Amino acid sequence: MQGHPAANIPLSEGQPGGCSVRRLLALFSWALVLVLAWAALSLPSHSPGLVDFVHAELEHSGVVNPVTAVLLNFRSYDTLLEVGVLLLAVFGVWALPRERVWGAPLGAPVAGPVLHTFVRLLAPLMIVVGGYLLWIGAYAPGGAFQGGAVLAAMGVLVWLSDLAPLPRFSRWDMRMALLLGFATFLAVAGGVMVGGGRLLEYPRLWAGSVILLIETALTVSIACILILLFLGGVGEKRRATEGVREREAKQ
Amino acid sequence: MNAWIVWPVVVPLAAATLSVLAGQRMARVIIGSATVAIVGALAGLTLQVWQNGPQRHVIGGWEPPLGIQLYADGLSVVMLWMSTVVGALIGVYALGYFAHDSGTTGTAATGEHGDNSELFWPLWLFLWAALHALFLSADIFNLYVTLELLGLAGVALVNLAGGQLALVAGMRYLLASLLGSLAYFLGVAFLYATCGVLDVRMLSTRVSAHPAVWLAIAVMTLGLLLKTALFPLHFWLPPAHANAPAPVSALLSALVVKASFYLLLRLWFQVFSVVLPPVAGQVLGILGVLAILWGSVLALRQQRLKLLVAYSTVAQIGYLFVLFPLAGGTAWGAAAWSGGTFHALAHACAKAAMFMAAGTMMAALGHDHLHELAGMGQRLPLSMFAFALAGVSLMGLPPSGGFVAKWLLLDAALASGQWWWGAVLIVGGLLAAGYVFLVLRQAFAPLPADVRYRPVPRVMELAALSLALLAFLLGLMAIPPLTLLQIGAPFVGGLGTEALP
Amino acid sequence: MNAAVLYTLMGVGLFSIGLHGFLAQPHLLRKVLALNIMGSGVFAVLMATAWRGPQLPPDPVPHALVLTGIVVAVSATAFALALLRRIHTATGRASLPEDTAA
Amino acid sequence: MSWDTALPVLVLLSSLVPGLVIFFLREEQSRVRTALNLAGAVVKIGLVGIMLWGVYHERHYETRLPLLPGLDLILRADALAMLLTTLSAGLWLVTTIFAVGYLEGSPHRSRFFGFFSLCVTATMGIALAHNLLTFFVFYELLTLTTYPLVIHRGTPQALRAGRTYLVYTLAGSAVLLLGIVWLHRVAGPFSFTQGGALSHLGPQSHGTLLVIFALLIAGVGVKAALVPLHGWLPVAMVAPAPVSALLHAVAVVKAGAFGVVRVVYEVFGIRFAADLGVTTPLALLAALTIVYGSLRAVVQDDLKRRLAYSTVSQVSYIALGVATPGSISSIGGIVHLVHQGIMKITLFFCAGNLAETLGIHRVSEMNGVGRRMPWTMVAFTVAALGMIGVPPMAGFISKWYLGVGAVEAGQGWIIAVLAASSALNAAYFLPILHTAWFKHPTGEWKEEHPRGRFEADWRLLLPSLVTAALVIATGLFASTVMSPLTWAKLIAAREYQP
Repeated sequence: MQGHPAANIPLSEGQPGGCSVRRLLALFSWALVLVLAWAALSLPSHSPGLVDFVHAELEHSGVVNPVTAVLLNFRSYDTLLEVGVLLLAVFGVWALPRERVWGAPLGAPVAGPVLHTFVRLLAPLMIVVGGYLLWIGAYAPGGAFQGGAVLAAMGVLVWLSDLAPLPRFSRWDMRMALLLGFATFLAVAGGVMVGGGRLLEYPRLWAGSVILLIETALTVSIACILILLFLGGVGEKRRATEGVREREAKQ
Repeated sequence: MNAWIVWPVVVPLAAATLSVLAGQRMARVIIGSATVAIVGALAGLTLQVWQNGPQRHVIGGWEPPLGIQLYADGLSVVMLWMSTVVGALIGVYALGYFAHDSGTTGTAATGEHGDNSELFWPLWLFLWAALHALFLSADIFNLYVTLELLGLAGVALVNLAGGQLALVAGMRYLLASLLGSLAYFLGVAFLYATCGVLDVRMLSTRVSAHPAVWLAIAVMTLGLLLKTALFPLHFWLPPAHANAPAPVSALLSALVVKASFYLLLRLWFQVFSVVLPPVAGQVLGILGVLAILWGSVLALRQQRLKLLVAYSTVAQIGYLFVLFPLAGGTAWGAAAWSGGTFHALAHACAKAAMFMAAGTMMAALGHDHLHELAGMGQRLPLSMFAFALAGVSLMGLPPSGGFVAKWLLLDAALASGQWWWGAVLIVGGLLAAGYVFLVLRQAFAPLPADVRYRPVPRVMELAALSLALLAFLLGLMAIPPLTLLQIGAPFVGGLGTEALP
Repeated sequence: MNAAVLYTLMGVGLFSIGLHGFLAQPHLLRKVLALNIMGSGVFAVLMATAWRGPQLPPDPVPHALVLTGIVVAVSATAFALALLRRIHTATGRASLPEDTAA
Repeated sequence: MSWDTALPVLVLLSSLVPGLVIFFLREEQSRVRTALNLAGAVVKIGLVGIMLWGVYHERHYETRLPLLPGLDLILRADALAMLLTTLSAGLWLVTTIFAVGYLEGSPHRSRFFGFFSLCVTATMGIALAHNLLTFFVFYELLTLTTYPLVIHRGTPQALRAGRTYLVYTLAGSAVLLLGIVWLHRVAGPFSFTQGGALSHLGPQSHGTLLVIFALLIAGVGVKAALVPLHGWLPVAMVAPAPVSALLHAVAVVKAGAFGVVRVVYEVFGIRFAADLGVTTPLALLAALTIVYGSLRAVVQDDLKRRLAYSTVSQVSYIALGVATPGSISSIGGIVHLVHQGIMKITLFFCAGNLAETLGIHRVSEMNGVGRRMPWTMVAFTVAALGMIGVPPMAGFISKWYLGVGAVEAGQGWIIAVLAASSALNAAYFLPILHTAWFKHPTGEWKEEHPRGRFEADWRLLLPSLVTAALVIATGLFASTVMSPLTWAKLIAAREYQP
């Protein structure tokens, strides 16, 4: 990788504390294990749980998969905020000082005809798999995050094998894609209140469709977010003034 | 429309999303209207709580334990007002701060500011939403998500400063924050395993003296103490708060540390109160005392203004924890409860004003070395005045909000017969006077002739002054918030100074 | 001793190992990894609570909580790694000053 | 809000509003500043006059504002309050005139006059406070507003003095706060009551009350400069002369002494305090302060330091009178509140006058100054003789009542203290008078200002002459209806009502 200093961070850096400190720490950790294990063993053998509540309401949730029902209906507020956390991570990465060196042709040295052909074959398949995962979420394990992750992996793969340039998220349409999931989710959450409903209270009959809509939007956004997180803020958001400042820095 | 309770969370989230999409000018309009909307919603919610008692909102129509509900009592409403008013004025300040900053980046004097200052706005809105979500949530797992939201937003904001110090401080803050959240999360897992519910109200009826519950209490408390930066877990706070951009320092010191404190209050007094032995409160109180002393002494020894203010935060957090040993009794519990929470409120206003004033001076001078601030009273009289007024509240002198808090806590300490807590409050006030006047005396020193000085936007000075005035005069309008705090409080009645039998 | 207890014990073990690593290792990357191990420990404890015996269906709520937790952990880890790279670029080190001095 | 409830607030606002406006004036707007100051002072005198008339005719002026649950901020014009408000309002006007002349052409005048007005506002609040909470609020505001005045010059010496001032006053107020909160815990909320508010408490709480009394007196004793809490007062002399005048005569020291009066008479009540056995220790402490302050004053060469130690001594006459049981002593103590103020402010005006006109700061530099500045020295002489207790000056009245009171109470040792103190007063004032009037000038004075029409700037001279005239008038006309003595008798009579 390009010989950039940040590309290889040696793992041996820093000296672990002195011998006595280490011993103390080890002692502490063992004590912690024992205390935690004691508490763990004291747990009731059958935790009461909420399974009965979930199954009692599952038919009204709009989906069959109970996990999806919890994630996108019963506890959809958690998921809404969780998407917020994802977005926040992206903003946080953007807010870091920009790194200049990790340039676009990162994938070039490893790219070759075998890889290219393989990725060309794989990419459409991954799109199908991602879509499938999104759809199956209503019935079986799967959903927006899983689908989005596969799509993001495809994006990274395509970029690493130098088949296509990175999308530029300073563009308005790419930002839309990035924010689409959260915006849709939020719009639904508040929109259902217009008729006097409560936050995130989907209309019972439409629950399935609403969930699918949200999940579709989320899949797109999560794919974008994961790609951006993979990049760690490289190659993004150049401002007009920046080139000037880089020249100044070089002088 | 009577569901005012959801908008303090939804509006800033929506505004954050829109502001990323919109251009710079449009973003200002969006943020301004969002602020107005939040204030309006909060006013509606306050009225509801005032008239009808605590408010609930069952999200999605799924009653707990299956679903999540929002819950607002007097404490939540007071905290919401705190974060809304302080947050909004910090926003006003930031307008001037970043305008001033971007006009002058590249000069060596300002230090290496990041070039991403427009990201302040969505991050600030996310932080706001996270605070509001935390103050309103009644579900321990949902609270975990809000904690993470808050922590990430806080760290991202610190990094906006961009320099080497800020990056390292941000990393330390991030690690501490994540460790705290994970400890809390482990507690959530244990509680779910024992009680089978996540709703705060239901939990309070199901917790029992069980090893797993004790462990959950221990790890959750430790995690939250780390996030609140109570001595000796405060190590991450001073560098993070001192090296962040001034509006961010204000946000973190004034509001973010209060969030985990609030959560601790909720858990201790509304969930775990039945199983907690009194000695536990004493332990927290002792840590609070140590924080007051340690933070104040270190504040006295600082050479940099912002570090001084940051160590003052470490000390002031200590006051909050004096509440715990005092809130045990019925006769004085209400005074301790009100005093502690009112202190959070007063400190939020005062500390934000202080960091803003310090930031203004730093922006004007290009540094914040304490011994080179001479004559700032003539250059930036409004900022110095704001600093002084905020300082009065930190010292706990009348008629400031800090005074009311100190009075109530002192009252509770004497009523409970534990006068030593009161003695600490008094000593802490004197130490605070020590470090505040360390700065203020510079205002009267003669102005050196050769100091480079850059004019700063007036709006920065005015925003700081408004908050400082609020902190100073909070004591004169203490009755409404104190009355609000009684709504849904674990201690009913008994507030006041009626004689002992 | 059933499967759930085993999972719980594994979870608390992972949590402790992670915490030990977090405290003992000065390298920031190791610290971030240690936090992830701790997180996995919590996930394991939570997953174990879903177990309701060999015949009954598992409790879906902990599954959902863990999924949410994973997403949060992913976000935090990605952010921490990006920050770590900037620190390494800016300071030439990948540890906090106080650990390097020790 | 009716006129009767608004009046106490208006009295405060008449100095608060000009003060706040003055902060925003530019340095060179001295005419506007002076006009605002004088207008405020005149309005205040008018309002206080109305209030005085009303209180004399048994009207009640009271304002309340809820501050804490169950505790209000109460401002109320009672007889004792009127004594201090009238004194402060009157002396504020003359001090303002003096300060305008004294500070002409010096920097930071807007800041100075801003805090100056706030300081008077705080003093008014202390005077009108009708419970301990209100008293404490304004007591602290006074600390905060006088600090900038003490360090006004910004020199390292001034900053050091400011630090000493803060250490003493803030520590004192911390102790005071503890006492107040504790007392509220023991006794519940109460207002100042003539004859005391605590006599209903049973003997089981007497031990606690003793401690609380000590805390309260220690708290107000710092500002009243009771030995050993007086250390800040001589150091604070670095402040400009008008500030010293204010500190010693109107505001800080007076606030402390006033606090002693309130605590002994209207919180504990003199009878209850005597039953508790706290009056004798207080009287002893006051006597010690009187003698110690005088002894220290004798050896000072710096004129303002000598006056400062004189203040330490003289203010404790008030505490002494208050702590001696018997209505006659009370009259002496209370009336000295006013008399000491008038006399001491005259002395400080004269000292400032000498410093500003001729650059004289030490007694040893005063040889023959009476010829160069006869009017100033006449005023100084009148006040000094008053301090010694020569009839018919104001000081004589105070000492007379204190002495007769001591006889009435059967406390012969107080007579001895008074005699010793008067001798010491003479020992440190008469040499000054001798030096000024009878010695020959040693050389040319360095004229700080060109000689005006009078011996000094009229704005410096007029205030000292006015207050000197008051020193004589309060003594000569002590038995007339509106004299301080009559008010003191009224207050004492109510305190000792059966």
